[in-house]
Amino acid sequence: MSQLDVQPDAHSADHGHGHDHEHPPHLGHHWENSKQQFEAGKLGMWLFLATEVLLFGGLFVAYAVWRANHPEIFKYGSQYLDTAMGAINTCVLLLSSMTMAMAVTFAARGRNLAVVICLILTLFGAGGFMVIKYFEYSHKFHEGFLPGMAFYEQPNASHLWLPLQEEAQQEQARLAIETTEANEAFAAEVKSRDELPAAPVTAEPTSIPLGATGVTGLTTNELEWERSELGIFLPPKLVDTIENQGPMLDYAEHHSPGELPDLPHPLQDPERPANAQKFFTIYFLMTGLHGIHVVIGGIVIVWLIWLTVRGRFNKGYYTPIDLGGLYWHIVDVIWIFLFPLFYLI
Amino acid sequence: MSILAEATTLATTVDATGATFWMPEAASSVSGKIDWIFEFINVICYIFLVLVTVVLVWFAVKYRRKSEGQEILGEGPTHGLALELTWTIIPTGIVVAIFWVGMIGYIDLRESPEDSYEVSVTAQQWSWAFAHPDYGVIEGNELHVPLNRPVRLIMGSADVLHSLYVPAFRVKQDVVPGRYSSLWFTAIKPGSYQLYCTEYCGKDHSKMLATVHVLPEDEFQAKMGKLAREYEDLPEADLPAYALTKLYNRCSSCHSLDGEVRSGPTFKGLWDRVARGEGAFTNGRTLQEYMGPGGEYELPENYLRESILNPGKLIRENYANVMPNNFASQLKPRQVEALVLMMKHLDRLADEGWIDEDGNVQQPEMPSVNSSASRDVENMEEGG
Amino acid sequence: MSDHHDGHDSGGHAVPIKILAITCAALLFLTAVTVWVASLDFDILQLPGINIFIALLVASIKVLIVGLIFMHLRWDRSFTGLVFVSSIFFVVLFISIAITDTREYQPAVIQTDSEQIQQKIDKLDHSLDGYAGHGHDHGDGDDEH
Amino acid sequence: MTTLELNPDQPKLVDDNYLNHTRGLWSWLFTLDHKRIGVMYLVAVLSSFFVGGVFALLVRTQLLTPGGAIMSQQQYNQAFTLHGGIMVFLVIIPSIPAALGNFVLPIMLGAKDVAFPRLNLMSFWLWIVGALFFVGALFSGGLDTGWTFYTPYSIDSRPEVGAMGGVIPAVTGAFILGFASIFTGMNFIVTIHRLRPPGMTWFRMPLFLWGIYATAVLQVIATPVLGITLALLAVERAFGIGIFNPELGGDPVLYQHFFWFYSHPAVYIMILPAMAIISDLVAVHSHRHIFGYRFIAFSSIAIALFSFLVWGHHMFTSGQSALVNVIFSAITFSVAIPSAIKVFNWLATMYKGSISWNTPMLYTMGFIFIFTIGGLTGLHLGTLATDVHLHDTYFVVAHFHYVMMGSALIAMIAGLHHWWPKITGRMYNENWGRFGFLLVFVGFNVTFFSQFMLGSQGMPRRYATYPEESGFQIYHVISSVGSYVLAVGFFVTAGYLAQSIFSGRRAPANPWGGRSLEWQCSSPPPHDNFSETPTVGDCYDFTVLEWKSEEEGYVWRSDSKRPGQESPEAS
Ligand code: HEA
Ligand code: HEA
Ligand code: CUA
Ligand SMILES: [Cu+2]
Repeated sequence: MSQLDVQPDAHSADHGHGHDHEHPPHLGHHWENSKQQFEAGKLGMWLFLATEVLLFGGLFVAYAVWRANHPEIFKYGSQYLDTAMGAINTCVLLLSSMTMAMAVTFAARGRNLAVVICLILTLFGAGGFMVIKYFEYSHKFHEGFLPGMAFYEQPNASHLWLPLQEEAQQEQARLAIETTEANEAFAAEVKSRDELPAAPVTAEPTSIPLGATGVTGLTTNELEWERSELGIFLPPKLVDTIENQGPMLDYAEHHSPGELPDLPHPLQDPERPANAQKFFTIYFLMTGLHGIHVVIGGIVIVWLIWLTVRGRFNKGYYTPIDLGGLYWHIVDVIWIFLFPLFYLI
Repeated sequence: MSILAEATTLATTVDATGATFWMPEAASSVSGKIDWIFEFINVICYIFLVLVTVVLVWFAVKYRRKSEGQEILGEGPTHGLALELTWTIIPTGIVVAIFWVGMIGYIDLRESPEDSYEVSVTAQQWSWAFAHPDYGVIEGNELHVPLNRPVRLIMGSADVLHSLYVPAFRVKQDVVPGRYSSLWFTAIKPGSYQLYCTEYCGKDHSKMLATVHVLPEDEFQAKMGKLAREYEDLPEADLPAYALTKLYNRCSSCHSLDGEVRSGPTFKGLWDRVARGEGAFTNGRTLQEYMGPGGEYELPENYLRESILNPGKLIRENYANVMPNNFASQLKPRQVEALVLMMKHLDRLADEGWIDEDGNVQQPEMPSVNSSASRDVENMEEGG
Repeated sequence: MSDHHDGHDSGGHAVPIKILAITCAALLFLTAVTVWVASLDFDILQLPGINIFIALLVASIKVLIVGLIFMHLRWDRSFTGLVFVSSIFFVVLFISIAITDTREYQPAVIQTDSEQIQQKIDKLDHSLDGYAGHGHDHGDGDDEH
Repeated sequence: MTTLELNPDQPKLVDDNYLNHTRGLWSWLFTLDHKRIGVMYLVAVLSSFFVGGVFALLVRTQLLTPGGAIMSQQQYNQAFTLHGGIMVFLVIIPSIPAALGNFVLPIMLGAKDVAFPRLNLMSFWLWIVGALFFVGALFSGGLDTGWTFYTPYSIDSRPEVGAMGGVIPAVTGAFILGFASIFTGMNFIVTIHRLRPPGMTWFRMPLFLWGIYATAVLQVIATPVLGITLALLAVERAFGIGIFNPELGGDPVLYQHFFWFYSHPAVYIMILPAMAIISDLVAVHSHRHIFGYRFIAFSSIAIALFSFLVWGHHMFTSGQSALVNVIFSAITFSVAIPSAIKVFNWLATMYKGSISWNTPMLYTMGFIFIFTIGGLTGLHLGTLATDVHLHDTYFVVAHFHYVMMGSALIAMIAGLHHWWPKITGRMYNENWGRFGFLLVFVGFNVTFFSQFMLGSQGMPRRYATYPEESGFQIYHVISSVGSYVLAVGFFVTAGYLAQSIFSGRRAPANPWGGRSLEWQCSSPPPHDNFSETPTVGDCYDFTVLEWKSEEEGYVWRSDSKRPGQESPEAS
């Protein structure tokens, strides 16, 4: 090496950029050595985990704000979740986390067979979790505990603004539309003015919800548009199926006694708090996003198994296993919070 | 201290309307205070801007590199704690002062006096309705308020976000669907002031304008009395013109007068079509099936009336159910009548010059129709 | 801690299997604890929200354990820990300001049936009294597992 | 030996450089070389800037007359939405970090590449996909929500009164662009932490790296929140989940919290790299050691951290509670202090310097002037009482163009000129450069200073038309004329830069006299960045350099000692 390579702060001179030391196949050309590459990968992974935390963080904020302002919705909704299932799933994830950590340990010791076994066990954990989740979800779907509009009811007073004092206004509105006399009077008035032939007035009194000012709940038309927007993502057949399932109104028929013995179905429950559907919305959003992560985690594990079987790792290099493990643990960490927040209210 | 003095002088150099170099005319009790804060910050900004610019230009010129070959001497310090502290602490002090002044001013803006005169405001795409519960008056896109009396607006939105802004009063507040927001001001100068919607609310956001008329107390009372009886007092013959000039502005963003297709059917020729029972609905039936003796609507008038008050009932083909269905609570029966008559007599109104070729309402000129009442209204506003 | 490496090239840390097993046992135990605590009724203490507080506390402890042992934070550079902690910090910051604000402006929000809400919660609590398995009974929650 | 040995400061004029190391379109599109990725980003960003600029000119032209000169309301709404959206998401956020930063960061650091070259390439391709989605919104129904996507307008899909159909494609695009930005940020943090060669200590890094580092922290922490916000928005629009939609019990103000939690830090994602560029340029072109290195470095970090605490200042009139308003107003001002520190340190750097009046330095001085105005008007907006009057008027428009266009983008252009010789290996024509600067500077100030006056007089923003009697027209006309001057300025700039690629003088390794490591490699740099291992020293000590007219560039001074050497290297 030339004199130029001497760095002012370098404690040893052999840290130059020369290629004069061993360069294993897994090592990128811009790295000094495996350790540097590993540490960089690890830091990168942690930064990625931080972004995952903040991604979920948004949903936690939504949850926290709604719960702080409307505890009743959460109290009500969580009864319909099965704590036992949640608890079992928690245990499944914890155990799989352990097997994952064991895989890393074995990898560090170079025992690849043990690594494969641990990874397969972890994969079972991921699969088990998803199977249980599938049962939970399908049960919810089946009973119509759906996110979004499922239980939405047009609020009677709603947010919609009534400009005058409510009573006076209702009175006025009633006068304006509802009474047959008004209709008759109107016709008479107009007739007298324009000498059109008189005719008996039989117009039916109409009744519209007074609060329903401006934009109302989902009208047929709006559903049409909703549908068209769904169409961007889903094939029309699926959209139709979704739309035609409706809010599972025939719950009563399929209701299987013994599952939730004392609980009436929300749609038939007069005690249901306003906006109860929100609990299920947030539930599905958060556990759904988490579920996606579990699936991705599963795919990563399969990939790791494949690499291990192909003998890509050894004592000195097993970075992907370590990083994949970190990812798997964050999936666990998030579930650790989700479980009490939804099931243990 | 000199900064303060200067700020005060600047803020007080106003023209007759209360406008300064930066600010528009000032017409509310808080305007002066806000302008003062604004100028106070301005003065600080001027000082720092001048400082920075002068130093920048001075150094750039003084230390200009004469030629590339000039030797690099490396003079001047590379750090200096005293300097760093100076330019940390001084700005800190200044921003604390600015924050404080601004916060005090803001608290004044938020806390409305006890005895305010209350007006209910409904914002919807793209018009304003102002209701005076005390007088049973609802105005569209115009707001009359008393002079020198605190006025509190309680606002709600029927659809999306809007924001009520009167520059001359220096007040602004978003109108949020799903909740009430409020705003108060005391107008201190009679006159008419522009009101804007300043939260983007869709296509015609920039047309969602209104005017605030500030009237002395007695005129205000008289005006309210008049508005309350306006429709009742109006001669029958003036009803169509009245509807056209006073009510149609809240329909205009969706219903044209010249045949142009907007969100709703055009009013042009509407009467004839309805009278002939033309037109189909989204439910697959035609108007014909509803009209005539024994039908749901005996007369075209009944159909039109219901279309105003309960627009969601029957939706015309190729149109969507977008019309607000709260007009029942905002229009008096006689106003509905006036609107129906307006649609009926649109051709006559056009002949008389109320509507120009492009379908615009010619409000200022009041041609042949004997509209004493409306003219009074105009006079009143000018007098105000 | 950053220099606590066991020396092989890749630089990871091999945590003994025994420690991992103990950790997992502790986590499972804490899970049981939190399920059990959730089924208790703290009404006598007059502390609203005590259940959720305990549940979150236990969850935080669990996360701490997972982070320190399974995720090797205990043996890592402290900067990695900082990354993790600060991400959580920003979420907490966001939550606290958002809650503060939404609570402050609640009075302006148009409630559909606010007077009835409290009644409903009360009623709900009572109706759940006899129902085991959903975390609101006075029983010992034995049917959880 | 060869002359190279005689003159070790001047690296070999390698004929094999990153531009011609491999050939063919493929070798560019799927390159892992950070320099090529940077160049591709640069091309992409500049093209987007022209598209955004064309929309800006449409906006300005429309406002020449009160009734609107050229467009319908709805077209105007789309024009400003796409203008804002393109400029923010496609141009200014990736401009400095992803384009220039990618190019120079590893070289400045003395590394061969960024930590994760594949991730880097993926970031670029995500950008492309995101951009296609975003602009695709125009063709899938149009986008007219404003760049803020405020609910409930943006989730109202009724054709006549609600937002147009492009919302979902656009938020999908912005979501993807967000991940492009996150990956860039992650990559840079890891690169700076783990790829600093020995000798490159934290406080030896050029200030550019500090600024990029602070930016990267923001990108990693804030951007995921944008992701989830937009995802929620899309789900809300498609399925009606009732989180932001008041009709279903949702809360539109909560949406604004979500949006600004990202988007306020985002404005510092734009300005921090700009300040980073300026910190380096002001020293290099003043040929003078930077003043207050540590203060500038730490103020970047301080800005990054404070910026997470002030998002609510965009919501003073939104219905946010008075208590939270006051808190946010107070914290907002805290960001002004580190900014002030930077401005004063830059000025102090010029003191007793030897200031070249070349194009990069002119842009740098332009930046300091414009940023001072833009930042100071931030004070009017941060003050509660005045923001009530100024919010959502052209005052805000003027403020953010002063800081985004006039500062962030101008800094980017300064950096572009500064590194142009390094990137392309060619010198542009200095006189045209100065002329271009003049047009841009004058045009810019004419365009946007008039908007301050418009705003404080009460002209609301996002208005396709304005009342005739308001008296706003004259200001609008001035502003529009200014924007045409600006356009000519950019046209000129694009012209001489393009010309230089084809017939520009060959650039020396170090045309300006910079000392950070990128000036130690040839222009353009070789594939692996350094044919010789560079030497790390005090990158702001310019006294060791001297002008060499044969090279038309700076070289190591014959009588000065190089770091790491015992005695001056005699040649
Ligand atoms: C690059 C982008 C950028 C930057 C750097 C800034 C910097 C600042 N901004 Fe700006 N801002 C935007 C981009 C930016 N902003 C955008 C895009 C919007 C509108 C978004 C939308 O609604 O569409 C906006 C809107 C906006 C608002 C909301 C206005 C409203 O909608 O009502 C506010 C309010 O507080 C604000 C404040 C500030 C402040 C205090 C700073 C400070 O950081 C400035 C600090 C700098 C200085 C102060 C100057 C230098 C200092 C000196 C010369 C020394 C003297 C200083 C003192 C005495 C203090 N900005
Ligand atoms: C970095 C960000 C950035 C930049 C650089 C700009 C640049 C410009 N902006 Fe932009 N602007 C925003 C970000 C930006 N803007 C944002 C975020 C909004 C808010 C949007 C919203 O409300 O949602 C906004 C809104 C906005 C408005 C307000 C619209 C309204 O509220 O109604 C206006 C009005 O004047 C405007 C004008 C301009 C002009 C004249 C330029 C000029 O500086 C542009 C100059 C550039 C060019 C002129 C390009 C050069 C082009 C040519 C030379 C043509 C040649 C063509 C080819 C060679 C193909 N902008
Ligand atoms: Cu209503 Cu803008
Ligand atoms: Cu901001």
